[in-house]
Amino acid sequence: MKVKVLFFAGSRDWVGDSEALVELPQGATIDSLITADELSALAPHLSSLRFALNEEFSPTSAALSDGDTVAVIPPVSGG
Amino acid sequence: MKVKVLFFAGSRDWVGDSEALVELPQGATIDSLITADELSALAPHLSSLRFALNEEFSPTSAALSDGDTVAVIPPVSGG
Amino acid sequence: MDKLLITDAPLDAAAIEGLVSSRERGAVVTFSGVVRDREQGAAIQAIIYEAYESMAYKELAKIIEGVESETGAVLAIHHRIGEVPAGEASVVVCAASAHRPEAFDACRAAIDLLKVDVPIWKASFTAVVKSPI
Amino acid sequence: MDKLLITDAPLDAAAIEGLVSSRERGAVVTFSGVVRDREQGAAIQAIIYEAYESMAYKELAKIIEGVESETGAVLAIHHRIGEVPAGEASVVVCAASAHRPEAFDACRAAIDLLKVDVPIWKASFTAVVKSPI
Repeated sequence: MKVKVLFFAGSRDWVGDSEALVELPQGATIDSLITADELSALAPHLSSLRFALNEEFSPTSAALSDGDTVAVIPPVSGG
Repeated sequence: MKVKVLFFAGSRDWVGDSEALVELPQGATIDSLITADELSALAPHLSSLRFALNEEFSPTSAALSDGDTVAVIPPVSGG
Repeated sequence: MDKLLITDAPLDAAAIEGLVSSRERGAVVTFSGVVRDREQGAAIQAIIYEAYESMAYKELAKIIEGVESETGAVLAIHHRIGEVPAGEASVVVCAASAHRPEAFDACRAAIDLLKVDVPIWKASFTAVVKSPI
Repeated sequence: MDKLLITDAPLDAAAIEGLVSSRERGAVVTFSGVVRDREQGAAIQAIIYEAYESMAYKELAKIIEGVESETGAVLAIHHRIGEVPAGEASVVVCAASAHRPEAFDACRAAIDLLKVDVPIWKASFTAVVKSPI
């Protein structure tokens, strides 16, 4: 299955792109997505990152489905 | 000595005037002023009233001097 | 325009905010007290406020001085007196600070103190009157 | 104008207050976050904000719904994105209620939650640059 990944703020700089399409095996979770090559640049920053699955904050244990969108959410600084 | 008394809000209605000039003996306090005839209409309301002496809130034990201004301050309702 | 004002003219919240906000004070909290169209269960058109004006200025100045020194925020307080129609502001309190907790605390403390210690009164109401036709 | 807005246009606090205040809701509390002219010790001219806009709308809607049902106040939140010059507001949160404690609580809760859960970022700063002449 394919999952679309969006990178915002600092995570976009680390990865060098604003999005990626990642091929994952059935049953993959956000935890498995994080280990994909396309996201390897995030490794040093994982403790500060949150993830959104289809526009909702989500635990990294969440199971993914084909066509899902995962967003990488660095600490927000709006306001 | 003479003391000027100002009546605001409800106290003006009870007394029927916005101010009075009250003649008092030397050594008079706000407590003694309250017993003057000109202020007798305030008697039923004393527990809710505060007094200002020369534009500062003041205890009723405060000693008065000739030319002082005492204001009768019903519960405020600004804002 | 002064940070502290008692006036019978309409209040302009944006202008009052301009008195305290700045490029160093990025958190601006404003309280507006708007005259409601009911008081004590009855429909009204306006509230008429009266003040012991000279003393009210002194009490408001004390509030501004005390709250500013406690919180580090900068405050402006404008109170309207005379007839204030329903839907218009009778009071605007504006606090600005570098960070928002101080601005919230200052604004709230100032309006709370104003409601206790400033000699201003709702003197009377003007009622809604149906016109004869 | 909607109670909830993410826009690249300047924010108008008075217009946003108008969305929530009414003759029944006499207490109006407004928080404006104004871009300061220094960030992390350096002089700046503007902050450029970016948003994950579709999700930011959802998170802001949750904040409004949650805080309104908790406090009974009515809320509007407008956030500016793109380049926001120093001295201009990046966010305005406005809460209106019949009584002031609820309006203060709602405004403060909403901006506190916004700062934690809404995917909007200060993406970069534009620095003060001296012109060559």
